[in-house]
Amino acid sequence: MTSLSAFFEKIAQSKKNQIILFLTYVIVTGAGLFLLPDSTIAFLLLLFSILILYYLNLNLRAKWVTGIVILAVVVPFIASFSDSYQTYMEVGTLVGIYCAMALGLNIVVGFAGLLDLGFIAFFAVGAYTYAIFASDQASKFMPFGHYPLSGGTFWIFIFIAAIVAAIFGILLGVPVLRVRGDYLAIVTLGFGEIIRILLNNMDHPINITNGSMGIASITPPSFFGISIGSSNQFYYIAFAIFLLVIYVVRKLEYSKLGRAWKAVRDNEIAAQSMGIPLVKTKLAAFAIGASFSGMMGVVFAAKQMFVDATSFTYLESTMVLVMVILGGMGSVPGVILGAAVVIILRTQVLTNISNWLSAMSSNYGISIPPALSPEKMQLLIFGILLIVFALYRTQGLIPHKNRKVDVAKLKKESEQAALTRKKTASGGADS
Amino acid sequence: MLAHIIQNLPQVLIDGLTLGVVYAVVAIGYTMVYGILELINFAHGDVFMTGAFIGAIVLFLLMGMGFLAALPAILVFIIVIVIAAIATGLLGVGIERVAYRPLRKKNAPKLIALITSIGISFVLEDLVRFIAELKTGNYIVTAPPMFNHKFTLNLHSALPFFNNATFQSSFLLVLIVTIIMLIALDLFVNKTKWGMAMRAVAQDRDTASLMTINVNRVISVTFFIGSALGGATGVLFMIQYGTIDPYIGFILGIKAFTAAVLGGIGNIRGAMFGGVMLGLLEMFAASNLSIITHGAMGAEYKDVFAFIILILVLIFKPEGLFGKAVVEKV
Amino acid sequence: MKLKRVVPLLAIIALLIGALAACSPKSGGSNGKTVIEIGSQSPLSGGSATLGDAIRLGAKLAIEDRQKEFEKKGFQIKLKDLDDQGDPKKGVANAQILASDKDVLAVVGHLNSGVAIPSSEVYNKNNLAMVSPATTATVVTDRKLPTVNRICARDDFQGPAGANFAVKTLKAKKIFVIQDKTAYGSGLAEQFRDQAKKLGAEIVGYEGITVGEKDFNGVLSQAVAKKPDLIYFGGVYAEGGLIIKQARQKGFDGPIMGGDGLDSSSTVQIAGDSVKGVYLTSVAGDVSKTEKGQAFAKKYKKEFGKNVESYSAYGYDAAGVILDGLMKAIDGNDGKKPTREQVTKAIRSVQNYDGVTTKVSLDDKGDNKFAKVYIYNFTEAKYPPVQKAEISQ
Amino acid sequence: MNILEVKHLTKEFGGLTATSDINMTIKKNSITAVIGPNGAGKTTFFNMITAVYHPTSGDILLNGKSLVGLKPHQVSQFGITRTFQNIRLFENMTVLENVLVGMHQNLKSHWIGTLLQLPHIRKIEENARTTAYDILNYVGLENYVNENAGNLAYGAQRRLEIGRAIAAKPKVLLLDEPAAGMNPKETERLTNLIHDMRTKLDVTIILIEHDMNLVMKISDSIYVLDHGELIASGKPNEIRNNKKVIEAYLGKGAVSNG
Repeated sequence: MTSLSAFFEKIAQSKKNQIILFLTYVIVTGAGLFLLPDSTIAFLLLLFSILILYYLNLNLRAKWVTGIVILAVVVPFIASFSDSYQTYMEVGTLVGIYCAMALGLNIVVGFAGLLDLGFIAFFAVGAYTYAIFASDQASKFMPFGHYPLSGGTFWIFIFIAAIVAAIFGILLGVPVLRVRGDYLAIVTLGFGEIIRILLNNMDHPINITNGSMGIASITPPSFFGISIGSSNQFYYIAFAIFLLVIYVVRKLEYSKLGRAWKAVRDNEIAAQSMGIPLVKTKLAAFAIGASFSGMMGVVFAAKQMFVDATSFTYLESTMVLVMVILGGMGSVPGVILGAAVVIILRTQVLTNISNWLSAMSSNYGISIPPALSPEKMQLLIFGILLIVFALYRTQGLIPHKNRKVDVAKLKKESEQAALTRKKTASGGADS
Repeated sequence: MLAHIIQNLPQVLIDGLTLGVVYAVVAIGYTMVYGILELINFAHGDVFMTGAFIGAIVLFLLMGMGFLAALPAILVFIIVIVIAAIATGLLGVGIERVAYRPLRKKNAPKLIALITSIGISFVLEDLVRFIAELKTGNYIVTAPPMFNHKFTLNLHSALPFFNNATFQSSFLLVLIVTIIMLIALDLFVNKTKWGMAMRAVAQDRDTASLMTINVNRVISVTFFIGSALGGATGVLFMIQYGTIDPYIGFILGIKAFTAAVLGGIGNIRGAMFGGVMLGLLEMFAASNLSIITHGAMGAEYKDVFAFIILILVLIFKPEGLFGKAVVEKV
Repeated sequence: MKLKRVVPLLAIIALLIGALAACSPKSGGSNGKTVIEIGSQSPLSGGSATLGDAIRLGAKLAIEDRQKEFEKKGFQIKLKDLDDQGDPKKGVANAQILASDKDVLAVVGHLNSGVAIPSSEVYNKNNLAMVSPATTATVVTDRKLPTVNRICARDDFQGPAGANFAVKTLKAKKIFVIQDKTAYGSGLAEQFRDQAKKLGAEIVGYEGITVGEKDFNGVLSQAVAKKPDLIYFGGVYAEGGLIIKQARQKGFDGPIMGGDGLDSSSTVQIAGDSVKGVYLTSVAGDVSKTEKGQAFAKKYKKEFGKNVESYSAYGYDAAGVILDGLMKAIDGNDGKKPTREQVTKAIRSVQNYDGVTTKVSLDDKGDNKFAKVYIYNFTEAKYPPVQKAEISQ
Repeated sequence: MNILEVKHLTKEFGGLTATSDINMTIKKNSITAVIGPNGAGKTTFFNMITAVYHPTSGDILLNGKSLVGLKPHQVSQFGITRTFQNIRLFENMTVLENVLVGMHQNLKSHWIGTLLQLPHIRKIEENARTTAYDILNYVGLENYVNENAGNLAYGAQRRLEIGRAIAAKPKVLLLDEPAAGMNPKETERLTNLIHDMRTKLDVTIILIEHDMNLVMKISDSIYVLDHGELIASGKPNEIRNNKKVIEAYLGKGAVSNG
């Protein structure tokens, strides 16, 4: 085995070999999916190429371009030959939605170190924001305007929902952040439940959310007059927002604000003593994290065409948390991987195994009690994952790595700066 | 409006007390663990649930063997509650060994321990569901009726502004057993060597370990007692309400935690008080909210009020109604 | 960088698996028959699993019963049963799976209206016909989707029918309504309340409870204190059974009434003796009344080792309607495998299907013209309860 | 010219007096030491200046402006930063990032600008990194730029804390036992660094220290606390011979024999 891995190491050493290997992989798995359009395994293997890409020794920009091309062109194109096209795209959409949410929670938990167990509330707020105005629900309490609004407003609502969710994040944050440490977890859990109960009950005295009946017949979005209804179209919307979210997260992570978050996480008192306003910094984490969820809430509502409070339970909040823990707290690629793994496990792998088992029992008369179906054991599986990762791999699948700066370059710049200072030579003492 | 509320008060007090003592004993489990480890043991609500199920299993076994008819009900009850308490106590110790102790050794952040406890709570819920479903095809389990003799408190004839109140003999059982448990625990913590060690560890773990106290042993004992009390309460719950499912632990656990916070976390007497108070408040809200708000808000908002109480207490008096303020050392 | 070393290795392994997967043959129908699949979606886990499983098994039995007819024409019918967990998200994801499987030509489902509504949007996009045995919410068929059908009665039939019975037959003047704040319970309770009001009864209270709780004493103290003639509960057996029990403990001896969510053996199990005097409206008829029904119950028991639930027969009949439609579509397509569009049309045109529990003729919205509401009464702690009345539209 | 004035500063914890009626005037660009036996209230004193604790009574004036009632981050923005007795670094961040956090309040890069990739914001960040590198160079950590702060050796961690504190460009720098746990060589280096900072960075330094050698060598003036009270103040020579001080210390056996 060691010799084998040494062999691969040798192959993998040169950049050219890596590229060739990677392209072969994409082509083979792509062909696999093309020839075997209904095989979930082939689909997953093709997706796996993204992870390989992440570890390749290429420059960053090339990786990004390749990744986007694979996800936006190669995968949908090959999958479109399959009968399961819409299923694949549905999974892709869900992965996109949850990745964005997990990245949002990652800001709160991973960067700022605040455990939020009611995160799904912001998703709910986003979903309801669109649902209310894109169905005739709004006409039940709004004194003016004509509802439902047209599908074209969807695009505006993505941003409105981001803002509304951010406002909710701040509103919840102001009282919540006065609470310390572990209490925060329980208080956010409480807030999550309060929001859910309110959504489920606000049908009287004023009918705002239509209570437990939920809001049905939500107008599908339209894009220059084309009505968007199928999963392959939503896939691109989710993908675009996901890219936006990654961009924001990557930029913020190493910005002044991102450093402030991590400083607060590592040591609140020291962070304050360095001039970091605690409340403002934490609120920013809450608000920005929430806004990602809000945006995806709109996509979710538009995709489902129906929302009710049952989609926003405590369990959903913890699922998002599982994604973050599994992937690696604070690690952006890790969290994305975590979200993808959890969603694919939930919607594809477990379902497939369950179907396979039930097919076995009906085809071959082997009786497998339905209690055994892995689909039902989600809690168990994710519970074990949480425990195992917390105990043995706290840093997650892809641990967070601090970005390293180029010291040689810094040194040169510093010398140059010193030189120019000397030249101007007025003798300002401080650096 | 007020007349309505007063009429109902005796009944509300009885029902609230039943629920309140259940909260109180479960809250003690939270408070003991938090006092010693500063960890919110999310799994505790599910330990309570497991206790209820173990009790049900023992009860069914006894029934299968024909003991239920042969022995007096109170004896059967004692057998069931003792077995369930011991089993859940051991479960609690096991959970601590497997999931929390390794983290303590690694000096992992509290966040991680909290997440582990969420994981354990998931595992317990699903395992119990799985076993129940495999055995009965349905995870909602109904226990054979016990202690269901009905009493009527004839208040109306003596005090005409009250309605009569009714309760079952199981109410008395719940009340008596929980009071016994609470007094026993109070004595244990305040009068015995182990209790003293527990308080010492809660005060300052490092110093306690220097004083030749085996901290790990003390933590195990704490988990055993907290979990055993939780499990025993599960049995009481099963007898009082008759029906249990694997998800009763979650929401009850959160409420019990609220009770613990209300009384000042780490404070055992505070937890008892907080539990009873929360039970009464909740029952009062459920039966009177719609009267008070003229139908704008109904009983469905009672949980919202429980959570709002929790949040308000944590914000304005985080040390609870009976706790002392703590200053972080810098 | 240990991981970096492992990744290429992993990649190769993955490649091999991929290659293997590519070689494995696709499973086809046995003995050369063309496979047609019928999907089924109902909650097999969660609070209403008893009802969901009954639907699944009923459908399964229907397919087994009529397998021979189809085999003669060269087809093999298979059931693809999925668990929607009572969760709309899961329902939609499953619907997508069913829609993408070209062999699936129709779906039996769902139990919950909240799941049926978003899922049926997916079915409709894919021309996949759905026949629901149990979703009673009005909005399900009011959207007039060509693929959406149901064989059971609507809430605006069941709720008012219950109210008529409560006010006219049971002479209830003061009624206390409790509902479980789910789409099903609220919908039904609202319809009941409105009709009862119309008939002149006084609604002395309208309260919600939380699903999953066990202690409803707070709401019930309020209810009992108001001394109603009847308590109505819109919801499912898990809470309904306890409400019945706790109301009786509080000394309420009057009638308690509920909807089809209480129509389950579990109600009796949970409530025990207290169940006496409980009335319920159900969209499902008592199978033990007819010979056909008794035979069905016997067979069901033999096949699955369980007693029939009300929805077992409805699952059976929903699948039966689909199979009728399917047969027509096959005949209309010269004995070849029909398209989904053909099946959808054929199912909608089903008239006078004579099932074990109900006759079915679908109208232009997809509702069953023969849907009936039955009123039952528990006279002793035994399931099934006694049928009191049968109400047609 | 006095930069910092402390007037009648008192702190009680639930009936227990931690410091009582402390008065101090600190000259600009001076080095002041606060000494005293353990539990004398030195760290409490620092905590009040940096607003971690709020004084029960009394006032703290920086250039004549009161700091009482401010939040810790506001005090930092007013120009007072500190190090901690039990090191409080951002352990999961790199050494460079730690210093960048120290520069937080002086960086004018709003996050919206960061997202929009505005060129001047990028310039600010680039300059900040160069400056941070200079600071690391200055405190002798230029070889650990990308290291996680938690992985540094003890002495290096202390120096990083100082580097982080001076990155905020403070007017007053509070050092809480900077030499604790250092070997003589490291202490020597630290002494030079403190001297150098005063002249180069134009900063006023107040330090708590047990190492009397260090204290006597670098302080311009010394304040002695015992049981929360100020028992003596003056030039090193005066303190060395102060009876009260010797009494307070003799109990502990620590003798000052400069």
